[in-house]
Amino acid sequence: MPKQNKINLKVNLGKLTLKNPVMTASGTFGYGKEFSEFIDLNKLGAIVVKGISLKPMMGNPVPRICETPSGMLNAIGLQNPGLKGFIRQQLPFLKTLKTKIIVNILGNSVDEYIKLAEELESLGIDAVELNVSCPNVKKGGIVFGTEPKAFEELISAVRQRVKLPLITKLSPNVTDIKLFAKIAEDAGSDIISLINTLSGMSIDVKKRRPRLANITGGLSGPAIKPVAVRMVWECFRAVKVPIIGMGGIVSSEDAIEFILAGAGAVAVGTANFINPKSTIDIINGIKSYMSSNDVKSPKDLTGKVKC
Amino acid sequence: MPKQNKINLKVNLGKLTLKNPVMTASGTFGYGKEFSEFIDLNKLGAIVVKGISLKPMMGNPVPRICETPSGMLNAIGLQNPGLKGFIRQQLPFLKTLKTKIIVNILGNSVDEYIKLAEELESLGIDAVELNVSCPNVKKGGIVFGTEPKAFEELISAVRQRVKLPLITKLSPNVTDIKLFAKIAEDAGSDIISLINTLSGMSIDVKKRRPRLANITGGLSGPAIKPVAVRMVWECFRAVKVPIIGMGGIVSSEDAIEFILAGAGAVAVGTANFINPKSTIDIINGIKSYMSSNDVKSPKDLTGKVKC
Amino acid sequence: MSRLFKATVKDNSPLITDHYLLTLQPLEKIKRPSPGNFFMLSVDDSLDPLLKRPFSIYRSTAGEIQIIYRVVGKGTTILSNRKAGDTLEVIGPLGNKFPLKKKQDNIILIAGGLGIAPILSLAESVIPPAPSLLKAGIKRPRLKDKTNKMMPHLFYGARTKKEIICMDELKAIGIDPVISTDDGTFGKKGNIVNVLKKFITRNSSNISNYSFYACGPEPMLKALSPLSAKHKLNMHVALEQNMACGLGTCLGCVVKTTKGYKRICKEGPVFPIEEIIWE
Amino acid sequence: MSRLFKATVKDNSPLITDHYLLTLQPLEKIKRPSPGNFFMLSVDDSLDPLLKRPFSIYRSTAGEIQIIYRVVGKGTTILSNRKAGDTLEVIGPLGNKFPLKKKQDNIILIAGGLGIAPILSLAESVIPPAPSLLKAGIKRPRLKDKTNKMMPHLFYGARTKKEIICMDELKAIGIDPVISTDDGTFGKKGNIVNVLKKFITRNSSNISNYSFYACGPEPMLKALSPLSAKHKLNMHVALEQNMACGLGTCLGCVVKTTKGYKRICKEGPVFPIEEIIWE
Ligand SMILES: Cc1cc2nc3c(=O)[nH]c(=O)nc-3n(C[C@H](O)[C@H](O)[C@H](O)COP(=O)(O)OP(=O)(O)OC[C@H]3O[C@@H](n4cnc5c(N)ncnc54)[C@H](O)[C@@H]3O)c2cc1C
Ligand SMILES: Cc1cc2nc3c(=O)[nH]c(=O)nc-3n(C[C@H](O)[C@H](O)[C@H](O)COP(=O)(O)OP(=O)(O)OC[C@H]3O[C@@H](n4cnc5c(N)ncnc54)[C@H](O)[C@@H]3O)c2cc1C
Ligand SMILES: Cc1cc2nc3c(=O)[nH]c(=O)nc-3n(C[C@H](O)[C@H](O)[C@H](O)COP(=O)(O)O)c2cc1C
Ligand SMILES: Cc1cc2nc3c(=O)[nH]c(=O)nc-3n(C[C@H](O)[C@H](O)[C@H](O)COP(=O)(O)O)c2cc1C
Ligand code: FES
Ligand code: FES
Repeated sequence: MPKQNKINLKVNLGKLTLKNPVMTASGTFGYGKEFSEFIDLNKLGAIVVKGISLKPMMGNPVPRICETPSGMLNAIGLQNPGLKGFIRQQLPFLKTLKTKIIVNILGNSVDEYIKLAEELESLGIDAVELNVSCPNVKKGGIVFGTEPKAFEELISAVRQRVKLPLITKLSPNVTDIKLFAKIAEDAGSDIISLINTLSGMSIDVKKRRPRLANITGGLSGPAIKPVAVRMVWECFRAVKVPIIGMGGIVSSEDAIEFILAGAGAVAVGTANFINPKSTIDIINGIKSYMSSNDVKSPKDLTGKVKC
Repeated sequence: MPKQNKINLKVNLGKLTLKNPVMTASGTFGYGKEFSEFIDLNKLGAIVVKGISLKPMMGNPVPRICETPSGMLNAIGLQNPGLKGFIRQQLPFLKTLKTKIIVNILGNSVDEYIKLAEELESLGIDAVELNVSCPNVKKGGIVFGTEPKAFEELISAVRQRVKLPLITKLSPNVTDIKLFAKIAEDAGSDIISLINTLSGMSIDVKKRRPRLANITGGLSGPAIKPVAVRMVWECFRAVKVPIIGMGGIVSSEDAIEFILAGAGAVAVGTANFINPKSTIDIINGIKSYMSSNDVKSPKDLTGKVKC
Repeated sequence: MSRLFKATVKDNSPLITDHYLLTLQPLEKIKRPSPGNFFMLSVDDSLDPLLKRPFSIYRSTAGEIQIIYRVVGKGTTILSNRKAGDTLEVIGPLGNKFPLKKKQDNIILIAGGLGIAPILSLAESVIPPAPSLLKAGIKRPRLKDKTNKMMPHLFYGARTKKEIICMDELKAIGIDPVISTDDGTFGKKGNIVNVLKKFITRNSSNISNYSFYACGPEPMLKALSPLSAKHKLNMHVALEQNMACGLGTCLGCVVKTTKGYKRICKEGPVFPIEEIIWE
Repeated sequence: MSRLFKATVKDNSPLITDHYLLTLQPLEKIKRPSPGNFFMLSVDDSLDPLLKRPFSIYRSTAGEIQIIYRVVGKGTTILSNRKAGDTLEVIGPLGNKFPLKKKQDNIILIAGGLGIAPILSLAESVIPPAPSLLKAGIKRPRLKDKTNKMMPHLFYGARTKKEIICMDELKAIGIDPVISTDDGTFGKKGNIVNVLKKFITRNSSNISNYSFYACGPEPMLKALSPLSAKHKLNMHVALEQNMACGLGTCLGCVVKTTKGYKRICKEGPVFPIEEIIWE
């Protein structure tokens, strides 16, 4: 019988230490509060909150979401209360938690990202995640995430101004994800996270209209998992910075798949909508996988797929 | 009551006229024969056969396929009997059919593509489809499909040597599919078809091995439909050449979704594996949709999504 | 009393074409739902369909919850094939409820199509069902306001006679609805909003004593909007929108209001009609 | 007699832990399956799981087909929840069959785990089941070779006693198998190939009169390969591989042979063992 008590779920993502490798994916967990009735938030590796911009953003008209085979499209349009609103409405609650708080940030210019990162650092946030890859908003992140030069400049600029762990979230809508991973690493990103949503579209054939008011949206959920795992695996072999893997994780097996492909930690997104206890179920599942396979630390699994 | 008999399913894809807009996707219908016990092959808009290279190809070791949520990964490795084998073993049967025969071709060099296209033209094949986007084989198509310059040279070179309708099949594993659509159009491709499979990977967490011997494979099936529809819609607004849409079509609603997004015709792939009668069911479904919506020709639906 | 629970299908029977009454027995004690609340239901364990589906509470007693649903797509088709004994995962009760005034004088209910389900639930919460119904084993939901003496008026629109449901249940609480059908096969022909319009015109003098509660397809609610504005009605409407989480986290289900986007699953589904900005 | 048909679940009962016997009644007349053939089954109508799953024919009579399956993943879990009366879509019979010689003298059957299902099907095709079994309503499959007089020998390996199945059926046709279990809980302890090895050594003089048919997990078949080569046995094995189409079109299910890749669903699943190049 393997002994459960030898297992330590702690992971170090460079300077960022998490009590376990399971975090939430930005935009799928609100600011945490709504899930506290279902799970003990302190059991999470980290909470990554919904993307925050300097000024409040209204978001897109409805319909903003629709279901697709084993997936969903969303075009929320980055609705958020802005930095001040976040600090006033959400931060006090988050500050009471005993888990790492990571803020996903987005801006229309390098300056906005810098301001956000600096302010959040001064507030004691544990890490910021640069959302350079959200495919929903025409301005905002999109140019940064798929254009190597703008991408490099953004990360370098933010890096020079803050010390806190900097996570860059990669867009999968590119020809070569390794290229972006390497740029992020070279520009000083401590961690990369991937994947954001794949750009997609769905049409209601009765109405002959797009199912989303925004026409296109971001595809998430189990449907995209094979693409996400492949990208994590490619990036793991291309860079040395730790990787946060995500895209379609609904079970502990899915999470372990990402870890074997090269992820140091994983983020659970769409699954939170299906089962608000997903994150905890996944933590427990990883624990028992490690226990029955005599794995002492998640890092002993990272990138260990035998090819 | 709308009258069924007014409906004409015929579509013109430039010089290529099909009796209806439903064709088969290369690699998912063999060389047609195996399906003749289930459906009347003559009822199809066109048959696109499995990719053919100049010399026979062995293909990859097994496992070559695995299932993923609402999709499947394949790394067949382009196994095929080569041009001569195709001519000897498959062409005689195909020649007896009263539907368009399109041959998907692949090569390691521009010369190979040219030889294949010329020979097939001389054999009276109705069109060739350039497989420049198959993500399975490291040499072969992959460089052409994601590298604009090689892509342009290939299409131009083949175009100069053959008169038959030339279809270029686009890879979805690119940052900007419109760019490739435009290059294909400018280089003389009569038609573009999309999408080929998305590059993906799946890991067996028990064995800690990739589920495919080739490690990565091509993702197909309903899971990829939102990505495919989005790309067809983008290309429709970027180019004038007709578009063959595919990626996850399993029902007539799916087919109509592609047509509304901008496809002049559609190809059914993975669905043939699930239900060998899929193509015919889809043709009948399109017919009744047209009938109950009083649509006279599929072209009246092409690109007609109201955005 | 977690709002995430499993429930056993006790019964899942067709009411009329494409409409089913689903009776669920939660496997644990759940929070008591109020009229206007809804539940998110997993129709099965598969990844397709992926998301839970929202359904209004129709009726609830101690050990059971009932919903009425119409088969419109993939999820509801699968749901209609679930059999007694099957287990489903449920989140709820979710959302706000129809706000009843402390001293409720005159209640006007407006239901379009399946909107009758939550509206009936509201009606039953203000009037006790007749003993005959109680005898049949169906418990009357808790009376919110004991001082209420008035019978609610109900305006009920359906597409056609065959789609009119819940008439026995209405009878049991003594409600005799004004009915209209789009095709005139039952009651008045045409839109229920037009029928209501006449009622309001007739009673315009004391209309401010009335509280209006409406649930139905968006075009109906939209048509109520100018009417309500014109007569300064005290009206609440229950809205629908595609939902992913039902918990207020995905921001998918918003509606534009005079106070910005609000989440239908959280601040709603019931809103004062004058707040809604129809698109 | 299309090879694409719907079938009703007549029965779907657990045999032993995780193993089920599924009895299907095709809704139309189907092609008669032979031992070695398989069917592709849709476990449900959803897009997840997407593909049909291959299962060997275990037994077939006029109006029914039976398969034995083990729950190993998503598809077989869903299949185990299908109830009598449910309808499944099926393609088949598919693939080739075990080739019996015209004048069949000595048949040696080798089954590992669930490989017993097709092997029993083969055994029943060469020997009539005893009257007791016939009385129980189970029809004997057509006798291929009336001249056959010999009783096949069966070597049957299982992981543990509890996983040994079909013993009654074997008895009914008079077969008394040599059994081994990995854990020694029944029969000889260890690998069935080792047991067979001793038998072959003992009978090495006239071994060329025997025909060998094997079905089981790949490691077992692989272990048979050198044995077969050494004694120049006339051996056929039934292989498995992930399948998408079952029709020979996807090229997903190949096996490396001395004549290049062959499709297990089309040229197989039964191959002369000496053709296989194990990887
Ligand atoms: C708060 C709330 C309460 C509801 N109460 C009930 C109820 O009591 N009974 C009932 O039958 N239905 C109710 N609905 C609608 C019900 O949720 C949808 O009909 C159901 O989700 C459709 O699922 P499907 O998979 O069958 O359809 P899909 O295949 O997902 O879609 C089929 C059609 O239904 C529409 N649709 C999908 N989701 C919704 C949605 N959330 N709201 C409205 N339309 C939708 C789609 O746009 C599409 O036209 C309610 C919806 C909400 C938001
Ligand atoms: C010709 C043939 C005949 C078969 N006959 C039987 C039979 O009579 N009874 C029976 O129980 N099983 C049989 N199998 C195996 C059966 O098809 C698989 O167990 C089934 O497809 C697994 O489906 P799943 O969704 O439950 O598992 P998945 O979730 O798809 O996979 C679970 C595990 O099963 C393995 N697996 C998946 N597909 C296959 C496959 N085609 N062959 C072998 N392993 C697979 C996977 O690698 C994985 O380890 C046969 C397979 C073939 C090819
Ligand atoms: C409704 C929704 C909102 C999202 N909002 C954000 C966001 O604000 N910032 C961001 O970086 N990613 C956002 N994402 C992307 C997720 O964080 C995640 O990268 C993606 O959904 C893939 O993971 P999944 O398949 O587990 O959901 C959002 C995803 C969804 C479904
Ligand atoms: C097993 C398999 C083999 C394929 N072989 C080829 C091929 O030889 N040439 C090619 O251009 N595309 C090939 N494809 C891609 C399909 O033609 C199609 O572009 C893709 O599968 C998306 O459509 P679908 O989702 O309907 O399957 C193959 C796909 C599958 C699943
Ligand atoms: S459904 Fe997610 S916020 Fe309302
Ligand atoms: S399963 Fe497709 S070729 Fe065998």
